[in-house]
Amino acid sequence: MDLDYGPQYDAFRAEIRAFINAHRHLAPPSATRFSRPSAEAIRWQKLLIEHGYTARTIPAEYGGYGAAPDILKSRIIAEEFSRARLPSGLANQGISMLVPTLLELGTDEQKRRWIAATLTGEVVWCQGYSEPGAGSDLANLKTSARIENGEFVINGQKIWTSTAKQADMIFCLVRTELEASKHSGISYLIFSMDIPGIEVRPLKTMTGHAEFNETFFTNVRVPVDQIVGQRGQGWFVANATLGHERGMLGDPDALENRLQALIGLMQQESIGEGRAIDNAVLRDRLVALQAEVTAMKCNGMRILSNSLKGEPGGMAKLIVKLQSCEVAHQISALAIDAMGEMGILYHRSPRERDGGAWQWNYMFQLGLIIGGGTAQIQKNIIAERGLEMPREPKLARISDEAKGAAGMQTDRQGAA
Amino acid sequence: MDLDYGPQYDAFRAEIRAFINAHRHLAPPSATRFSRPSAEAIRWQKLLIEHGYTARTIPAEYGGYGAAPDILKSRIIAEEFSRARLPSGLANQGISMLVPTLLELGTDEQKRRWIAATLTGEVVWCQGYSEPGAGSDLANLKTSARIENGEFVINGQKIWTSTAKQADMIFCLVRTELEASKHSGISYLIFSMDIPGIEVRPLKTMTGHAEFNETFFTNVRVPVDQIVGQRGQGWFVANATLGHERGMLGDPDALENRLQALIGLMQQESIGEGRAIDNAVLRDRLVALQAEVTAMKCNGMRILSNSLKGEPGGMAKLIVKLQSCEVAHQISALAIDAMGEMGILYHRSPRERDGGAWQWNYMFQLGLIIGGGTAQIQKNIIAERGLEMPREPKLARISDEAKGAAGMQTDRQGAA
Amino acid sequence: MDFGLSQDQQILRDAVARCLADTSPLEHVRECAGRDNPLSDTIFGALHDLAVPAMLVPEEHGGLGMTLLDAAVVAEQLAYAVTPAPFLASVVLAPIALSEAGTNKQKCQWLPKIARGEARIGVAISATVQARDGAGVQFVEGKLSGTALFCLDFEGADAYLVADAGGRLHLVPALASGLKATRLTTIDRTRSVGELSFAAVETDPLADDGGTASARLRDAGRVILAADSLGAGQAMIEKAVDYAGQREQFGRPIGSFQAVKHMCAEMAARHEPCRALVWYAAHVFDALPEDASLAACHAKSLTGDVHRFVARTATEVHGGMGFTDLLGLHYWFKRIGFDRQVLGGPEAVRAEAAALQGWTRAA
Amino acid sequence: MDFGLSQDQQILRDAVARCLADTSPLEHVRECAGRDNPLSDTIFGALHDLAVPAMLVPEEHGGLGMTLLDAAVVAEQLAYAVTPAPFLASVVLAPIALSEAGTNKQKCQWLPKIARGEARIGVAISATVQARDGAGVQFVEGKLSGTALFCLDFEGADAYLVADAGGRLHLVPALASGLKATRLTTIDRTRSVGELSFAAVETDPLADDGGTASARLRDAGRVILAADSLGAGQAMIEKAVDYAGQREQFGRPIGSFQAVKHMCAEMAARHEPCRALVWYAAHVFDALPEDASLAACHAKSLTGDVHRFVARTATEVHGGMGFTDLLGLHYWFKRIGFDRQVLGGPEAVRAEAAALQGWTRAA
Repeated sequence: MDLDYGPQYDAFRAEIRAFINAHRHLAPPSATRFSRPSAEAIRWQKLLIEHGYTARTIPAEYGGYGAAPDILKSRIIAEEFSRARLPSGLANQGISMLVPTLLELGTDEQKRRWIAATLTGEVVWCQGYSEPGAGSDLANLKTSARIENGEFVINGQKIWTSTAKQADMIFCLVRTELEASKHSGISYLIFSMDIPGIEVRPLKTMTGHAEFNETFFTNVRVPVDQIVGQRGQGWFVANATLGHERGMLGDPDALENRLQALIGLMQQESIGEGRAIDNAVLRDRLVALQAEVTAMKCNGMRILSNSLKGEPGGMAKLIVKLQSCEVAHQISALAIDAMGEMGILYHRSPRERDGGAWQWNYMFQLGLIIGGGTAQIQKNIIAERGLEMPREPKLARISDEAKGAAGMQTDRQGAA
Repeated sequence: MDLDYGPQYDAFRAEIRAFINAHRHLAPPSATRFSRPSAEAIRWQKLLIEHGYTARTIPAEYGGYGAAPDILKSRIIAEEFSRARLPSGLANQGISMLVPTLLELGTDEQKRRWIAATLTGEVVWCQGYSEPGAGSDLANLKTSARIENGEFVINGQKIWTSTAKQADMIFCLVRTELEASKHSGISYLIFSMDIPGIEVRPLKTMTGHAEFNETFFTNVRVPVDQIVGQRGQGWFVANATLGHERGMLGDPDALENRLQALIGLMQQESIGEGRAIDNAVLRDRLVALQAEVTAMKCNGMRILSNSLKGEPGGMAKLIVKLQSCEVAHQISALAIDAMGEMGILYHRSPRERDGGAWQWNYMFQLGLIIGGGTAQIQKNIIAERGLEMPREPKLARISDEAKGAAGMQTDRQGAA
Repeated sequence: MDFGLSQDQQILRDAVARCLADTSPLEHVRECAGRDNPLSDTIFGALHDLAVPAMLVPEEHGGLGMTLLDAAVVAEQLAYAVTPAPFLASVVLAPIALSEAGTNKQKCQWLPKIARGEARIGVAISATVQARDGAGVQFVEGKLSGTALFCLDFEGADAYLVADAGGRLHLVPALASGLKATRLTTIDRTRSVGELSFAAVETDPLADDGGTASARLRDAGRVILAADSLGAGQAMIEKAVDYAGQREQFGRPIGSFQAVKHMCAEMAARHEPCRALVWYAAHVFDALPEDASLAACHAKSLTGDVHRFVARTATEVHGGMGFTDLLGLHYWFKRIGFDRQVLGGPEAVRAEAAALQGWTRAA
Repeated sequence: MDFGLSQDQQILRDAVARCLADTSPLEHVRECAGRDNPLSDTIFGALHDLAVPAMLVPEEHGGLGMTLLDAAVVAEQLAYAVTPAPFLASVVLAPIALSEAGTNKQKCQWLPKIARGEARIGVAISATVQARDGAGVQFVEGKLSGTALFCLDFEGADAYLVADAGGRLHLVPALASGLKATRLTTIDRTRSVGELSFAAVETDPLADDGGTASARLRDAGRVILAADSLGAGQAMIEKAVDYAGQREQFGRPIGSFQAVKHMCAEMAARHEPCRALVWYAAHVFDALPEDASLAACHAKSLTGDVHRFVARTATEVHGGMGFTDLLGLHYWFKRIGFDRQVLGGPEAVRAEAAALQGWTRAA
């Protein structure tokens, strides 16, 4: 056990701190969650790439910094920008999911054409994976692409396409081999959101905002070479990408920031003569959450160490998403309780605290827990992969007629 | 809404109080849970029957008091004896389950022979329903009775036979029609525990006590007329009895008594200069449990009123068992926490509180929650009967070979 | 002895339920929730046809002289239909306050109008529970100064009932000079709240009863909020069960999966006893006033916790669909959120319950 | 940077695990648990062969000079096998106390013997956490009077370390005149505790350090109890998963039912982060002493709550079989119950954590 990063890394950390002190005036204000990057944000992004604080390990020929992978340095960068409350570069699905996929499975031309432009924020992507009837099982997806005159002709519907309104491009899973078995009939296409036949409808959620969209495709024509990986291999291409998803690692810094904000809130919020933190019952819940957050931070360090050693993350990694979401939700719940009646103010009300962030978080985190059955899926993964428990009995016994009918039923429900 | 019982019932209540004042010196000390009734307890039981405070509605010809059913009077009796902390007569499975069954489905000879003797505590019964492999599904039971020379010859094993060591007699479900479908091959037999071939082995639980037994039958010979109801109808006979089970109604008085004991404990238990109840966090949990208990008491009154009007208990009734067990368990958990380190004393340790009752309850109530999958079954009942949710798909699809193999596997596990 | 609703109460419940099924469908709720003033005149009109505004007004003042249990029965239905209509303050609390502590003149002036649906009074007593942001109203030399937060049934009120720092209630016309009224918006767009700030405002005080009346209002308010939570929870459980019965996955309704079934059963098991407790708390408010405060605390805090669990779990059963706006499930979710916090969250209310029983040592 | 066990620690862990698999099978645990003195000489002998008693004794006194993290690694394995052996007080706390606050004479007298497994010291510091039943020991005119509850590793101790009311530690031989030692029995029959009553007993005090050493012992004790809880929880989860994979109902293993699977997943999700937290708390005890108390509080309170949940849920997965004595599952259940309460339950420990951070206002 050694919590020190060593002198080389301490120097690296000092260097980042110096950079932050010198440049923090250039940092863009925190962006609305799903907007296009501002000119300021793009300048900041380019500055960070230049110094190797983002896109660090992406080869220079594709617009990255070109450093050798160093998990600790990446970790230090994340820690320092989080501590300084500055954006550590753009974080969008194009960067977190498409770029790693192209690096791994794209053609050289695809890499050259898209990676640099994506990294700098000039091209914005959205993700087209989920469908109303295939929330918990991507293999179930129905959006189809038939070939006609050297083009894919796409019809169908995607949901939870978060940045579809702002995006220039989409990376999208479609079914190209209708007769193939579930997982092998899927292809991974990339195409412009400007093609005729694409309609984006905002999807309002319980938070009152439209953080997501539904995206409809009617005879959308895409050249056959706009495919990543082989035809029918899209499921595996996407899975390679899912592995890159940052969320899988959880973000202990984010959890720590929420906790610190909660502590601050409870020290400020007054109840009669006292403060919220002076209430023993609320304080007990606060300390309990602090222990949970500390545990998740330690768990994160453990995963990091395993990665450094090239060891698998194991159970420590499998539980991160489920547990982080739950702890984050509980932090918001306590904040609301600590505010008393003020806890329900929202929609830019007078006296609202922190711009309504606590209620927004409370609801959005619940969305993350349940979205597409996430908590249920996470529990299945933990049980089956982590604990090696038996899978649900195969459904092969259900007749194919029943399956067909069920599928339609599902569709109708999903679109309701 | 009317919480008053009315003058007639107030008078009845006054009469009971007078009786209690006059006779409380005759009441037996609270018995160990599973012992044979003492001579004192039998005298007390007879006194109560004579006054109509127990066996109240059982016809006088069978040894009861012979009053017309009056739910309110029964309720008042229960309330008053509970308040006075006196036993309101014998409570055993013979009285609560066998007697109602005989009254409904027994032959006249069976009624005359067994009811009075059971009521007075002269004959003690045990129940032979559960089996190791048939915990959550009585229809699965395997103890068999073949007919040979005008006798049933019984082989098999029962579990959770609580009073088997003390019992004179057993009422027992056995499979008499091996080839019949699951529910219709069962018969309800009553026989002496002195018959050769019966072996009772104490079943120790996590509490450290043997509150239950396992009972083994090896060629136990029982005359064919010792059957209640028709051959092959035992499943329905037993189900009629299960409806009589007191537990289904829950016992809000018991919950209230546990809560009062907890309040007393928390007022006595010192932590440094203060008392446990002065700790805001523990007190918050106490008040939360008080609200739960109050709700269960109100729910009990609601069920009572429904019965008075001849209306079904509905959801209010279906949830009682699950919810009462859980609240009782939580009461014990808080008591243990309030005692701090003293909370784990047990086995007649010096400084142990209340004879270790809190820990015993904590564990025993967990046993009630899980025993034979009770919580799971209760949840299924609430979902399927109360909320009319769809049942698990029928298992008819599983081949009979698979079923056979599974059954054996189950058995081996059960006996492990 | 009869622990349950009378036949009249059942008729009332069914009539209100039918009325709201007609007048408060989800589309109308959506429309109202999008407005600055969500309170629906159509619905209030229909409730008026059922004489709801007259419920708690004494008969001698043109009302029906009904009980808090009757009001709780109505509240449950209002929440079941996430009704954007004035009720808690204007139909329940104001008539109780005026009847119990109003001067004769106040009674004659206001109660008949309330009964006829012609006057609505907002109520601001939250400072008697917990003073936040330094809120509080001082009554000095016959005038009110300070701030009262969380005035209930705020929009369209003709007057406000406000508790001062001593707990005494005051009636202030909406147009009084020196009074500034500011809308507050909460997660729950089916209710209307606001804050009132007073700069030496003339007042018409109710009886100087040492806070008795405002304490009664707090009890009544908590019971009605608990009843509201009950109705919203009932709706959410039913919706979850319905959805689980229709939505299919892997070729069968998700409601046949054990995990989903058990989620629904756990909701029902925790929710159902709340119903009897709310009835009890409402009943003793009139029938056994000495038990009213404790019972109100129990009802408020238990429903607060149980229905937070129900709101989350029912949403989870709906999966992603529950998170979107499409089914409108969030209206009930937020109504429950509102009920939990207003007039004291569970922890605050339990602390009061402990104090009522002498369990809290003087510090 | 390496957050995890070193290779040496992994070797130690595996060696102890193997040793206990051989020497502490369930039959032996049952046998010991049935005795008045449950502590097993066989097991202690085997642990001694692995030099466990010498772990925390400094090298200059014949020990191995290992860290609390090493001890936590061993504690986890001891709990995994519900081992009835002395450890917390005699192997961990006593050497720490003597090293950090003992006189030179005390060190020379006791530490080598402890390292060789020839002396065992019980430790009674529970009054520094919460004084129950008026317990407490006064140090007046060079003599000890009063009562110390919950002396750990009680049976067979050659001497006891006791904290007085000022937090100063005292070494008292088991046979000291005026000392009365009484066995206490708990739900957990694999540990040994007792109470000590002193009637003007001669004492050999450790440094008068204002309670520093006893506070260190409290921290160390909490970390080791947390590690114990972790090991017991790990065993219970594994047992539940195994049982669910073997036990069949309706023709398939119950572990394939979603409801059972999710119960197991929830246990794992809450249990796994505890491991990293316990490692951290153990590590900082030696490496970052200023963070040690808070980390110990977090580890103790989080494992207390998480493993109460695990103990119950794992028992539920076993159904009726988990409630019986047949599989012995309750030994782990009770071990977790013991770990939760001793040296402060979760609420008490969290209150300390709040105070450490200045979150508690002087009353």
